[in-house]
Amino acid sequence: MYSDKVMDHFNNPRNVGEIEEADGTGSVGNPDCGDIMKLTLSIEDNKIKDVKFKTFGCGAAIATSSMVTELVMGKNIDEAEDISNDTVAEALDGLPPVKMHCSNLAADALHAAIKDYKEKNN
Amino acid sequence: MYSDKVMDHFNNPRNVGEIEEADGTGSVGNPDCGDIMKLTLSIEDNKIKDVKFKTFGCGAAIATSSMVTELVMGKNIDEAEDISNDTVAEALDGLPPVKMHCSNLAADALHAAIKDYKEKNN
Amino acid sequence: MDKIYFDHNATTPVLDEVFDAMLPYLKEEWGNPSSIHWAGRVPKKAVEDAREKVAAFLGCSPVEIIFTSSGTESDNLGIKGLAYAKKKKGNHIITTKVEHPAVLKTCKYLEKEGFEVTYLNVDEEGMIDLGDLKESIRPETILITVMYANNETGVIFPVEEIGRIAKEHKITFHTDAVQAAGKIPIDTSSLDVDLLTISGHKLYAPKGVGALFVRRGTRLVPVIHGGHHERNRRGGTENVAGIVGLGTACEIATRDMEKERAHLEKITKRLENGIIERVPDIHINGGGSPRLMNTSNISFEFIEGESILLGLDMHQIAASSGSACTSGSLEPTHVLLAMGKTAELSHGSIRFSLGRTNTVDEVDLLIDVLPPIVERMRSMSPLYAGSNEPVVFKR
Amino acid sequence: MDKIYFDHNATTPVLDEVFDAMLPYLKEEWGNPSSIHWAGRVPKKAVEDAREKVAAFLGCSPVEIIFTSSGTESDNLGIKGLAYAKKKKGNHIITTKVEHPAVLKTCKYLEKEGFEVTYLNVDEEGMIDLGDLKESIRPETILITVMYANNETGVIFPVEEIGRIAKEHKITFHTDAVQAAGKIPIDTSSLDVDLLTISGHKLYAPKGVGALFVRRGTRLVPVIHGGHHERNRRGGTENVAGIVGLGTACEIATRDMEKERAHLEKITKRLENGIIERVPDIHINGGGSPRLMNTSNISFEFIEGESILLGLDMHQIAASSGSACTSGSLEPTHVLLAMGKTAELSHGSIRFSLGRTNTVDEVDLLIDVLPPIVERMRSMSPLYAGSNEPVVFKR
Ligand SMILES: Cc1ncc(COP(=O)(O)O)c(C=O)c1O
Ligand SMILES: Cc1ncc(COP(=O)(O)O)c(C=O)c1O
Repeated sequence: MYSDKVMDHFNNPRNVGEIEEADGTGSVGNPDCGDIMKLTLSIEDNKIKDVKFKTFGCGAAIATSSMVTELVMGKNIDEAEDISNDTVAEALDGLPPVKMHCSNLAADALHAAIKDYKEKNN
Repeated sequence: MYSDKVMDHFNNPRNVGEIEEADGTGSVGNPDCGDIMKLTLSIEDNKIKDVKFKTFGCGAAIATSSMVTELVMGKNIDEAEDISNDTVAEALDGLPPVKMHCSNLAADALHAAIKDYKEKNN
Repeated sequence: MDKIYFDHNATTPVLDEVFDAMLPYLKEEWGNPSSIHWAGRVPKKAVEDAREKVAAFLGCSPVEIIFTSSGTESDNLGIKGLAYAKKKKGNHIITTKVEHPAVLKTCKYLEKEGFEVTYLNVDEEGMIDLGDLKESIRPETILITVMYANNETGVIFPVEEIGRIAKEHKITFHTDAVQAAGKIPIDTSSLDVDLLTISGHKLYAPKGVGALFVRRGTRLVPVIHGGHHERNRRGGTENVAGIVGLGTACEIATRDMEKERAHLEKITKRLENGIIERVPDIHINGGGSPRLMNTSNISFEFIEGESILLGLDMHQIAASSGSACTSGSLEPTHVLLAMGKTAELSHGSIRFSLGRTNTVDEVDLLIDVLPPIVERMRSMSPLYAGSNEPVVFKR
Repeated sequence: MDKIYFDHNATTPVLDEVFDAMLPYLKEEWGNPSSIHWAGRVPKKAVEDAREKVAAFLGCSPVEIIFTSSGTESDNLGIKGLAYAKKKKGNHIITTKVEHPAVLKTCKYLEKEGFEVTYLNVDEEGMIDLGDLKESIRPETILITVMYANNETGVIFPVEEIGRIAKEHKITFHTDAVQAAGKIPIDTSSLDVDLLTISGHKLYAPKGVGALFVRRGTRLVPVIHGGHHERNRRGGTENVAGIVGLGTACEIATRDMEKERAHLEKITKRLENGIIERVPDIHINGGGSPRLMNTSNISFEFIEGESILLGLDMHQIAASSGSACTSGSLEPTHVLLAMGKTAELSHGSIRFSLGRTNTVDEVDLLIDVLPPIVERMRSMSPLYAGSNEPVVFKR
């Protein structure tokens, strides 16, 4: 069902956890759909210094969370904002069709965290 | 599908043919149903001296025709009148259910022939 | 004495190649294709591979194939599914008098449910008239369902033209291709057909599996409601082994069709011509129409079909008959009656339908044993001219 | 590493004995049971023998058995067939919220067609209330359809009492016994049930075959219209091999049931108790109700079912989940939601359903590997209490 890349990220998820006193926090999803992601950022000079996630969800949800942290680590905010859910799915060599919409929220969590950071620093 | 007895009568039908100048003739059935029987009798002193049949129809129709001629040969008319389609089917060790009504007309042909005889001799 | 089977339009053997392909799915790969764990993976892939093979066979995309349990179910889904989906647009359906019961009984049912059905006549050669078809079209016509080839006579209908007419009038076109599939090429990509039925056991796959081609964009109300199988259009855990069998059979049919056609054409012609030469008072039903090259339907005057079949059965030869006595109904075959044949001739019809393993020798044996059987039955028949006083019925 | 299968409510392997019985009908005996010649005789007898075996298994007469292509089709035929046959008498149907989609989707469809359906609630243990049932009966109620045992939780419904209530009110009673069949004894002769569904692939027969018990005198409108098969109630050439497989599986189930029940009860208890002992924050769904002895449905707080299944799959262990992500739908299982569980708990449920070949060793392996998987998933969960700042959603 899942690509090898998805299974790799599911089995060895990168950057699990929560950054204490994060510069930005994004929580998306809801329990009815079975996917909840919380992403925390540490940002310095507009650059993402650190990123961590916690996810309640299926294999795709966990893998996309892990993948998005890998994609944005070290990027500056503008670049990170360009990342979409599709970018994440592509980076994982695709997701099963049924997962494309419901479990592919990691970029949303990222954007929510960046928004949170911007609001705090306005 | 058919009992051995039916197949025996189908393969070796008894008394096939037509009695010329028959004392009684009975024709029953109709082509829509796919079964037509013609039975001819030669009668002396109220006794069936000879009986012959011709039948257009399926295996059951041919076997019942043959069987009824065997059953009545030598019988007197009263006895012959007691023979029903069920008697014929039983004598053949039964017929498939679907054949019980459509192809089991031989006794009807017999009764028609007896009736014909009685009318002629009244 | 070897058994001889001339009844391939009734059913076909499962080819060894087909059986071999199915085997794993009755043994180690028994998982449910809906399962996400290891047990489901191989069966799921097998179903999708089979879908690709069926799609290749019919010239369509795999998403246009729905697997069902039979040709009958496919016909029901195609016809009822479309009728209910379009009932707001209209309630009129056009079909023919010579369809298989899977279509006719479905249409009869829809009549009870408020639909109106036109049953097109056929001529004495079993062919419909396209003029009739056009005239029967109404503004409220939502569906035309006309078979690709007739199961009893083998007559091939002009589905290309029918499709063109249907398309012109924006009417959905379903065709029951159960008998055509595997015998003549079918290409949905060049036909204006929206729904097309095939059945496994008529093309060397097992019984219990069929498929329906559903052109993209054609909406159907399911006939069997349930889980998310077959893109929500047919509930029920998939008959994986059967589906794999159908896929493999379609692959083989694609591969072997040309060779088989030539062979079947040759031996079927030999059979028909042999009978014509040796048995008087017969009629080749549909002989004046384009026919499937494997089917020869012959009426023998004065005698009844089942009794001929029983005679052939003594020689271990299997064929079938339009006789009511062989069908569980009380009516002789509606197909020959629709062609204007009398009840006697309908009752007295035999269908020989040949298949890939039949040989010239088998055909020659038939031609030898059949004439005396017919002769014997005629000698017993009260309708036969040789009879003293043939029975004549008023109609 | 050996594969371990704890998903027998999804499907079961085909037993060797069953396969061996089917084999001839995929090989030399491929004839059509409707054929009157030699090729049809053995298949026809095989279908009728199978019918007798299924009838013996269910305590009824062979004429009361209709073969279909699946449990789903049987449910459709029982429910729609009865509803349409009785629609002049009334338009109200009673069912439960926890039926299989084969029943629920059929009822939803009938609602669109003008029928009214009452969906009975279940309590937090997955059990219906007979008082509710009685209160929901109306003069126009024509059908009660309540499953024998639930596929997700294993909860066994009081079909005896339901039957009695139905009979008192002269209402037809259908029960979906797909999960009960083969696990607990079913005896239609002592139950007031009119229609009862079983499915082959849940009791060690192949996929693609099911049956419907139809008590004598119960009128049904066919769902699949066609030829004279199954006493005019289900058209389509019979899946002979599948039917033979179902017959043999029923014979084996009758023979082995007592022994298997004891074995399954023992190992399923061991599994459930083992998990209870080793994993905190879990819920045994339906644990307070009578349950099938092979089914244990457990919700793991804070985590989602599919991810647990993937973790188990790494160990080649197969089970299933009420997670939406495993079903092709977007909703978590309706069964647990109906029991009042939160969406999280429904998403986080795993169903272990054991079968005849499972062993104590397999159970012990599961009990060893499961706790670390749960622990790992929880450590990643934003809902877990161990989390700094657990996410709380307003509902
Ligand atoms: C309770 C119940 N009813 C009906 C079905 C459907 O049976 P089938 O898979 O044979 O269509 C199933 C299984 O999926 C089931 O568990
Ligand atoms: C033309 C035609 N349509 C439909 C069917 C029904 O197919 P099945 O036997 O798979 O139900 C048949 C065969 O019986 C057929 O010949």
